[in-house]
Amino acid sequence: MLLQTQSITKEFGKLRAVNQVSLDIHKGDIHAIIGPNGAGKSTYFNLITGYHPATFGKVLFKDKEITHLPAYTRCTLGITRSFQITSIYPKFTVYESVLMALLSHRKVTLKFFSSANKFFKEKVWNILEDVELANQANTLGDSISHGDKKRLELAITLGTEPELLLLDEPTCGMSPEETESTMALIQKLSTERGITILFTEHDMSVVFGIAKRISVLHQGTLIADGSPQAVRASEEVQKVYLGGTA
Amino acid sequence: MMQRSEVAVNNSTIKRSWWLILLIIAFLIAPLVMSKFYLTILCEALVMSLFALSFNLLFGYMGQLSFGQAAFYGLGGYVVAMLITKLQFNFWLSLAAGAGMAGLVGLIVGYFCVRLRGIYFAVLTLAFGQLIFVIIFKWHKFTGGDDGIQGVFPPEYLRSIEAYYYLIFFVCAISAFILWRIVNSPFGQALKAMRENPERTEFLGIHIARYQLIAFVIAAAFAGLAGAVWVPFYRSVAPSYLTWIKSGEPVMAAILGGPNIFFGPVLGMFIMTFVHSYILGFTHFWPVIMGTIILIIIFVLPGGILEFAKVKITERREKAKIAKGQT
Amino acid sequence: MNLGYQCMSFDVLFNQFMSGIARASLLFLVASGLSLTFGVLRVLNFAHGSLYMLGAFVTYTIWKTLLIPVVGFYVATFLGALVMGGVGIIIEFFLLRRLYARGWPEQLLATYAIVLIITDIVKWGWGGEFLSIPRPKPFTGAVLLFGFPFPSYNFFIILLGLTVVIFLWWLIYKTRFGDIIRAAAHDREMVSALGIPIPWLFTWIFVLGSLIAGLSGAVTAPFGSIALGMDVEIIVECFAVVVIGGMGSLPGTLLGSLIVGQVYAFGIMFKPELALAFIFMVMAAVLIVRPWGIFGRPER
Amino acid sequence: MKRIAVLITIVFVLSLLVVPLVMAQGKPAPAKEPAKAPAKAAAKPVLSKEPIKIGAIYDFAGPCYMYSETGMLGLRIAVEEINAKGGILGRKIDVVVRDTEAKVDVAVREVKDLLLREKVNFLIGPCSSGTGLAMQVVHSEYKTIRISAIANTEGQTVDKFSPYFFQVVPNTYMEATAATRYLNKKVPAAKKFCTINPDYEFGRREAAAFAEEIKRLVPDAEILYEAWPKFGEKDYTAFITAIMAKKPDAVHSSLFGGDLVAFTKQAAPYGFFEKTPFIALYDLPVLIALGPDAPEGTFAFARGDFFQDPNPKMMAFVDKFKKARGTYPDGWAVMNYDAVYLLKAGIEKAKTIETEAVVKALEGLSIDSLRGTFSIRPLDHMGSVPCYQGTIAKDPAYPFKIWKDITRVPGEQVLRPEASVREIWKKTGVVR
Repeated sequence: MLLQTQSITKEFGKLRAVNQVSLDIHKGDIHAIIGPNGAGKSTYFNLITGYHPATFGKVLFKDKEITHLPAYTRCTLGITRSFQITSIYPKFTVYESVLMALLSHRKVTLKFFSSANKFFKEKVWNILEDVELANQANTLGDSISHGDKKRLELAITLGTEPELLLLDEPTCGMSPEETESTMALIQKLSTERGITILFTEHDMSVVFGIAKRISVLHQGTLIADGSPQAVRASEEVQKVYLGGTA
Repeated sequence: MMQRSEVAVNNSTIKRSWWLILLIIAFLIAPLVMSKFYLTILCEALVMSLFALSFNLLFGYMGQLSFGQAAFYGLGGYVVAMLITKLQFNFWLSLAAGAGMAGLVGLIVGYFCVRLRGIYFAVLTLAFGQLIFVIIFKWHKFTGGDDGIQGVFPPEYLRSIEAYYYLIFFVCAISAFILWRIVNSPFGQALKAMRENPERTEFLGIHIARYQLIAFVIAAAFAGLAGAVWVPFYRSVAPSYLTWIKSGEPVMAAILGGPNIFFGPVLGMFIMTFVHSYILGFTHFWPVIMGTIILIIIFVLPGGILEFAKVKITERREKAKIAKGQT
Repeated sequence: MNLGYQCMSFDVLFNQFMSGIARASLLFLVASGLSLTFGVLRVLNFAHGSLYMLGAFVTYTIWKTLLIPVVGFYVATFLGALVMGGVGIIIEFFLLRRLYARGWPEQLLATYAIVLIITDIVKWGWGGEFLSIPRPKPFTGAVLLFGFPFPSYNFFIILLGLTVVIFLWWLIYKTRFGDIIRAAAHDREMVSALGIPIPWLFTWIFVLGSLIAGLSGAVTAPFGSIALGMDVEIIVECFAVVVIGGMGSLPGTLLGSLIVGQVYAFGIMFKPELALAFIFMVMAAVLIVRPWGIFGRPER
Repeated sequence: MKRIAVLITIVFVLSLLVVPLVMAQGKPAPAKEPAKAPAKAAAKPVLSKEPIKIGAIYDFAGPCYMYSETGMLGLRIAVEEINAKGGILGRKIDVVVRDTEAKVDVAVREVKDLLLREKVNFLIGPCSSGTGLAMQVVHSEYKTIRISAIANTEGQTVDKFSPYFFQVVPNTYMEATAATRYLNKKVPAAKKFCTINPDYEFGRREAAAFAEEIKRLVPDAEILYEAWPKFGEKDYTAFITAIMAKKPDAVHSSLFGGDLVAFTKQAAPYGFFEKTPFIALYDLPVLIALGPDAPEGTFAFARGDFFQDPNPKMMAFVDKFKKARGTYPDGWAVMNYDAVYLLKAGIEKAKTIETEAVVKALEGLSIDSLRGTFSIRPLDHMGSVPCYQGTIAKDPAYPFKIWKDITRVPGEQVLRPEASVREIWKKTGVVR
């Protein structure tokens, strides 16, 4: 069991965005969380990554409690995330952005004298080649296409060599071909690098093709959790999600 | 597929350092060529450039504008003045003590300031700067109050302007080199990352407040060193070294010269110091001339002189490449 | 230096309190203009102190040239404030308006340049001398309050402070222009999205701020004396007032000026050398605990 | 990126080599020889026709603005008179004026400017004691004589003594001692005092001298409260109410110039002057500025306004001053006038403008000045100049209030005795 949330809850004033969600994420899985907009998917992510403090409930990572740890400590344990609105370094080049992730992950950022650029050359190039951004290495973050930006953020998360990678709607705003290649890339990461991937999505077809396990959130509560087939079959999901008809 | 080696790595390669050597030679022969008076102005420009560089570590690279930097500059000066006049302390150790004390106070002040961002950071540093100014201004018995401290003499062999110029030059050159290394080190990259996108950086596992505090202490220490090296040259220190007007000078220099380029503030400060001393020659109305120059540069050269030059040069380089591409 | 605590009777404390109020109302006058430009436009406006100083000198000259007997001072104050409103238009229209798109450091630097320019205009126009206007007719003497004389001119300043409070409160909370200002204070883009011409709105806000600065400068002349350098002294205290009270909140500025005025007055009485330090300690404390001030709201 | 670096270098190298040379030519005063060695080694031939350059460095800001302005008037009249009679040693006198803005660091810079760029031979000024002390270190290092006609901190002549400094204005010890004696004579029963002095060198020294002298005159005297407004303060309300709360028997103050004008205007409505005997530096410029608001019956001390010493030489000077400037001369104009003539007497006795010779000539020299004769004490180069005290009163002859029952205390009576000077020198490490 890599990550476990025990009836984790988050309230914004009277609104209960996440309502006692208990979920287990197994090592090596590609686990999708689906649900209509406003189901609490992003908030759930924020609770795991420490972006928001939980109102109550527990988050366990490798059976150690991390509910009250600040975001940067959780990241050093191996949990990294991407954001719904792509969050990258506009004035850094693609190369520098990925290098930055490696520097901070390898605890090198407290070196004051050695030149930053002589570290981890090989690793950065490997990551760039994995996400097919090698030829953009020298362009600034804010002057590459939207799809490339998403892939750059993915590359940055890979830079921290995570065990658990949380992707918040990785294919949002992408063309079908791009969605296709991103999903293939996620598959490759999981098989080749053995990273456990947890991602949110609201497009059904994308999820069923790749996810090993699916959890469905509706108005903050977990209404289904299991293999794709089981989730597709459950009436709960159909009533809420697919509009009642199979 | 691009060759890996073609990546434009922006730190110094051997071929590039000939202009650096030329620059150092120019500074070394300056005392022989310049008149005594302009040598004093050059000393002032060098010390203030170090002060501006220390400020720019926070503004240009960390993205936070500190409006109380002069408090550390003046503090360094006062520590040296008190050690030399009251305890006849060793000159070199008191320079180090000045920088050290400024860094220490920077740690205390920084601890509170780094939790804030943008305008709040600027106004809190302004408040702390004025607080330190008022304490020194009103603590008559210990700091001499409004009159400051006079008779701060360096050792015998440093009494002449030329000798002290070389001391200032080496202290500033070495400090600039250290700051250059810091800015290009992994720590420097982390600072720039925080400026670009604090949220993303925190999620790479960097404790933003701690890194900004370290940067704040470094900036305070180098500002203190600048003050410490300046006071024995003018033989006296006064509370007006700590006012918010003095804190405004590095802000001006950085924005004039171009905060995102390492030498931007240095160029800005050189222009300001020489223009100021030249105008003083024939009129006391230098503020209005300085004010107009600032406004012109803000409107005509957005982002500062060097930034503007950089943009122009990269544009010309692009045109050249496109022209080459078409033929 | 002993402080003779035994004579801290009520009327002495009350009198020190009243001198604190006088200073607070003067501070409020200057700071209310700043709270408009700093609070709403989010411009770290150092030039506000210079507009205050220029207003004082302009009013002095108008008063000296006109020399109307009884009402001379009030006419001069009115005209002085108008002139400063005009200066506000010039500064905002030609300088600040082009900078709203740029970062706030550049705006700060522009206001800093204006401080340098106005300092020299005053130095060239009036020189470094101390000038002062004798106190206007009905407010020359003093009024007995609990057996202690209290200069009636301080009442005039307190009255003026109150009128400005009520005027601004009415303007901001009771008029459409006020609603727009408060909306713009929250979210500039949204307001411009609603089709309200933001540039003109900002010009009016800046002009109002400059007008109040001119008015407060004019009122200072009879209070004590005016001289080159008064802008540098007052502006940091104004920032303290606006920051303590809360940026962009009028009641905050009123509370802030009361706090700073009393802290200074009682500081002078009990620990004279630390009086100024107390103000900045309070400012720093508020910024640390509640950066957006007592009445302010956290920025988005 | 590399090309910008080249651009910067060229700009730097150019600015280092070309700009100063251009500036050197563009300088208003023609550059004489190249950089002169700091110690003016070779004594120039006595009769060379070059003008003698006097650097007048004053503080044209804040409270000192008034005194610097009137001081310059007195100085210029003396220079015009001397140049009309052929100058000193046949050489014309040039005056170069610099403003310290009453800031210590600006003062040091301006003195360096005068010494290195303008290459002046002598200095006169400043007004504020703080800037005076700061520049003393610098001009002593460059071995240039300075005469102080307004700044009078005892730090200049005693604590931080320099052989290149002379003073023709009574120092803080002399002035405060004389003023305290006058206050004690006027209000003998006063036991409980308050003081209000500007928080800088001058104010601190006057307050210390007052405390020392009042304890000698009234053993059980007690100072209830010391107010320390900042130099150039504008709002005294809080200080006034704090002082009145103590209900003192008398109040001593060394507020002067614009500060005193502001204080008086703010204290009047509180009935401060009716309730408490008060002594401060109510000299001619302040009396003119206050006009009808000048508080009658309040005590005053100053350094030689014309009405305080109406001897024939002074009255002749008053007529000349009124004809030339349309106003009456005050103590600051008188002392600057005396300073120029003291310098003339010194140079003529030494027959050269070479610093060491003029220093020797000035020591012990006595001159017949507007304020009677006084001599320069060789011990600490302090002129034995008189101090004046009086009480403010109306006088139909003048459009402003002046003093009545005026006392003139000759310098010799209030000079600090040699023993105590030497004792201070032990502490401050002056070897003489």
